[in-house]
Amino acid sequence: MVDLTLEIRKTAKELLEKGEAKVVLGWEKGNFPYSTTPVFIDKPEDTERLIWDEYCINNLALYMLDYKHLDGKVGIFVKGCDSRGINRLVQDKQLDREKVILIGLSCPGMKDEKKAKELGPNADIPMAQKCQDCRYPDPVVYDVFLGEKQNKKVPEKIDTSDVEEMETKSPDEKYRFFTTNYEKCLRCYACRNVCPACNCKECIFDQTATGWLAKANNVSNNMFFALTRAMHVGGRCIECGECERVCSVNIPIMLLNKKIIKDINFLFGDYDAGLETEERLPLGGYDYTDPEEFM
Amino acid sequence: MCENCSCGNDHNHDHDHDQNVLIPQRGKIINIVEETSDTKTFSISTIDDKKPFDPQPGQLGMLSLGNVGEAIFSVTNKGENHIEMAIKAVGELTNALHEVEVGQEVGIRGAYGNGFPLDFCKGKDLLFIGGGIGLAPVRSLIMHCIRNRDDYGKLTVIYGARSKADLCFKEDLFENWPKVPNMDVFVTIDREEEGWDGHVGFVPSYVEELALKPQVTVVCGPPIMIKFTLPGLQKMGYADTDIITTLEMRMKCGVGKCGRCNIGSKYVCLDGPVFTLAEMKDLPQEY
Amino acid sequence: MLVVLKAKLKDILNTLAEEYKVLVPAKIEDTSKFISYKDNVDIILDENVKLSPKDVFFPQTEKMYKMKTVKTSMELENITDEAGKKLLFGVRSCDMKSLDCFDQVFLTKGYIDEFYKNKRDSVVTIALSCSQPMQTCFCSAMGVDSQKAVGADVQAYDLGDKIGLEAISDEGSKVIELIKGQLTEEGAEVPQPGEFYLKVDADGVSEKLNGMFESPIWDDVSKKCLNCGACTYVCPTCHCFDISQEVRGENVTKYRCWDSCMFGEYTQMAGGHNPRPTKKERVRNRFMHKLNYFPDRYNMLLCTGCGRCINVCPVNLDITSVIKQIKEAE
Amino acid sequence: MSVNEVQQNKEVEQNWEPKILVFACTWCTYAGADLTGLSRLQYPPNIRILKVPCSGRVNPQFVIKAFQKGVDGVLVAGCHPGDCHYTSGNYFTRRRFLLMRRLMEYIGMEPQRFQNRWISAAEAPKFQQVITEMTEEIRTLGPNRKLRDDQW
Repeated sequence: MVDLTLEIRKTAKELLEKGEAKVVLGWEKGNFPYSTTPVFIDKPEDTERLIWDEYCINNLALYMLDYKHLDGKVGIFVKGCDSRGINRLVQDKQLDREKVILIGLSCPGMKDEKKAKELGPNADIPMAQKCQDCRYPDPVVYDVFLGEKQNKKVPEKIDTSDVEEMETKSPDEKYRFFTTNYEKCLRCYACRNVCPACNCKECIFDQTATGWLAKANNVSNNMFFALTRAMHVGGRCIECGECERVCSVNIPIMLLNKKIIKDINFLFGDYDAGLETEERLPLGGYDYTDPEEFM
Repeated sequence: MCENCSCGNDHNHDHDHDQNVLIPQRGKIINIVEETSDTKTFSISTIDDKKPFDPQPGQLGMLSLGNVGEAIFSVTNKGENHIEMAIKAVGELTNALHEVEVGQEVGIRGAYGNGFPLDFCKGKDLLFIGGGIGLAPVRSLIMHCIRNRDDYGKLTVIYGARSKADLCFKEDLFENWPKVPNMDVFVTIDREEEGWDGHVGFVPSYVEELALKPQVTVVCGPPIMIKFTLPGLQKMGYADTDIITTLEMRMKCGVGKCGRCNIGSKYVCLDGPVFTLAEMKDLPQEY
Repeated sequence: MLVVLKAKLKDILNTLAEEYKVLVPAKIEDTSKFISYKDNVDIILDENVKLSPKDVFFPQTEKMYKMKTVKTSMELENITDEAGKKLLFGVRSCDMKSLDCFDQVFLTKGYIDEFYKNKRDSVVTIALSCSQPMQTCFCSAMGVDSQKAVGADVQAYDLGDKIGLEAISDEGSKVIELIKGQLTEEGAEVPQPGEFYLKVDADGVSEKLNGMFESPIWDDVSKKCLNCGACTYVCPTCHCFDISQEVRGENVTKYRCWDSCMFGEYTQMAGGHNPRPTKKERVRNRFMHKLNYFPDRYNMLLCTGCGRCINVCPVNLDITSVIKQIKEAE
Repeated sequence: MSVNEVQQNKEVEQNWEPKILVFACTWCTYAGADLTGLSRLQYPPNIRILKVPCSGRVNPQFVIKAFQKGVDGVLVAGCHPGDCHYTSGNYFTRRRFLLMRRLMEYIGMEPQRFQNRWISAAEAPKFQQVITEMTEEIRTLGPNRKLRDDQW
């Protein structure tokens, strides 16, 4: 991996010193060799905290929601997935593109923190699942670019072989699979809160008075949560895999998201969310020629 | 320490240790008084016409409607066989409560919280300042003082609301309390209004206008009223230890377990809701 | 010391299962937690479980009582807990300490939480010492002895290929009595625990926090927080709950369920006011509660150094870093 | 569960009749259902109709909630494409439920339990036919337990 840490610090420092950005979002080293944590730098001297290594896995885009009303610009380091997250927020009119300075970084694929914990410091740590599935390691939008683009050859279409395998099972097998997984769900909402596609001001799952979702944790309520969430991010999911990565009980959440992506591609034409900012979302529009199954 | 049992509580209490504290008693609403357009006073007794519990002035009770929910309210008064709660319709449960009629069965549990410091108040002149529904907790103490009239000095009530129609406990304010010996009642409304010949103005300025001598004062009302009343009182020389108020937080259990009503290390349901200004100054400003 | 080969552990558990409902730490469905012992469960002894045993005493969703509401009437019906003694095998010192915290909350200060008490009284605990801390562990910094748990009925020691057992309470003696025939007496020394990876110095952190409610560190600490509830739900000491009801026509079931101080709705009042409106106030309350408010109220920290929150936090908001930051703050 | 309750549940099972929730757009399908009645066309009494202003009003969570609360099947029905009272509501419906139907099937819900149809105000025989068919399909499948919140 090309060491861009020094360049990152320099760029951030310049942005802050010149007053072009009020704050710069990046990653700093965590307490373990295999951990990093998002960092928010607003003083030039603090830019020394910034790093770039194979564990800078967090998608930073969602933090832009916290800076919606900031008087000034925000500098943010973006990998491929972060940049798609930014596009998504701009597309949803949650973010003014003019107010962010995107510093692009080509992502070699980040390592799996969970595996690193299990295997120990000397092991050969595999790439995180979300990065193995990644099709856009280079940022799709940026203002400044550091390092060199990889222009890595990536699959043209999302790999949905696991979804297809699931589809072949019997209804009861499928139901058993998903319910055993969602029986574990703690409903901590980490998957929702980390998602750059989830940007509702008030989430349906928090409106307890409406009674849509009771706080009681049982498999029926958990499935309500899972399916409703999957539908709500349908067409918005940028496949960054953050939801699955942060799940504290390892639920394969992407199996639901990828199913919807696969069907959108099949039904309404290929669509990768977060590549541009003007087009209508698949579920925010329609076509007279859409498949007709309701006759 | 509690003398009734080995529960380790700081003060005596009358709860029954065989009874699960989180399960309510079966109670019923025996009377409803419409105070204002959005506030009603409910009288509640147990299903066999007993007083659900014997609250000290300022203590709280948890009231529930079976299929809607449960919430905590201050007890505004108690009678031989009932307790009273004045409830403003603001949320799901309170709106539902405003729909019910006399005879409705409810869940009731309590009494929770510390209540007003009666020993401290004994023998002293007392000033009560209330705004809007904020008179509800104060009323429990006023009624206590009236019932035990000889134990307390002069009683003064300063009460205000947005308009005439928003005044709670009108019968007390205009009929009952003025007849109590050695008791003054001052009522004000925010804006001039036809048919009102009383004082017009906000509570904080009325307090300063009246310029009563420093005494033990109980203040309850909307945060904005409290915010502007306190500096006035301090200016007039009222001591922080003499100014008493009640705080409110969201509560679920009422007995210091569920966690959400903490202000610093104090639980409002257990260590409150009554705090003196001196005590509040030691708490984080997070309420 | 009475010892048993780890390879023969299941024999002992089988014996105990005749008397108790035995719960063991096990791998299940790509996570790990305490589950009912059966011959085929995948018991884990080399590390702590990912989900703490708190749900044994304080289930995530717990039915409290039922009501029948017909027109204006409302009848109450109690729900009885399942009968029978439970035995919790292999609880680590950190999780035993968390029960100590729970006891403070649920059993003191004037009110006893009967739901908790019933469960607590029906559980016998066999604590298990740790030979090698996990990377995220820092229990010793929180005053927890990884080799000797507080409040256990039996203390078990990890002796490599064997487990040593020592009765602590009367209940514990009964447990040992049941399995005595399967144990052998051996001279065994309790091994020294391995080094902790995380170096944490929490001395004086509670006192230091007394004047730090308004400190700027809370802005800094909270920025990356997503306000999800992962840390609170895996935490063995977090005990906040909500009370709600499920309505089915006339039948109402009142239940309580875990709640998290990280959620905005947690302190949201009916009138609209929220004393902790943003993540800054919520994060501050969480750490203040753990490190200052709880010690102030119950004279013990509300963190046992189990490291679970460090493990699950999506953004690596690390309590040990927060402690460090507090100590370094002016 | 007490013996009594088990007994009761068995009886419920024996006398079980499919329960189907129909989300009907007020302009077309609801009027169509009305016409079905007026025309004395018989259909099984197993449906409950919930009138919505437009089939586009039906959110995914409406459907899941219905299954949670114990229905055996859900039908979302509205105006034919091109006939929407609000011009385009049903085009959105079509996209949404093309996806959702696949998702429901994917998690193990039998496809017969969640259906979508266009039924106009004039199509009384179609309404009769759709309801009859769907009821029979679900009767064959038996009571639905999937997604049901029955732990209370």
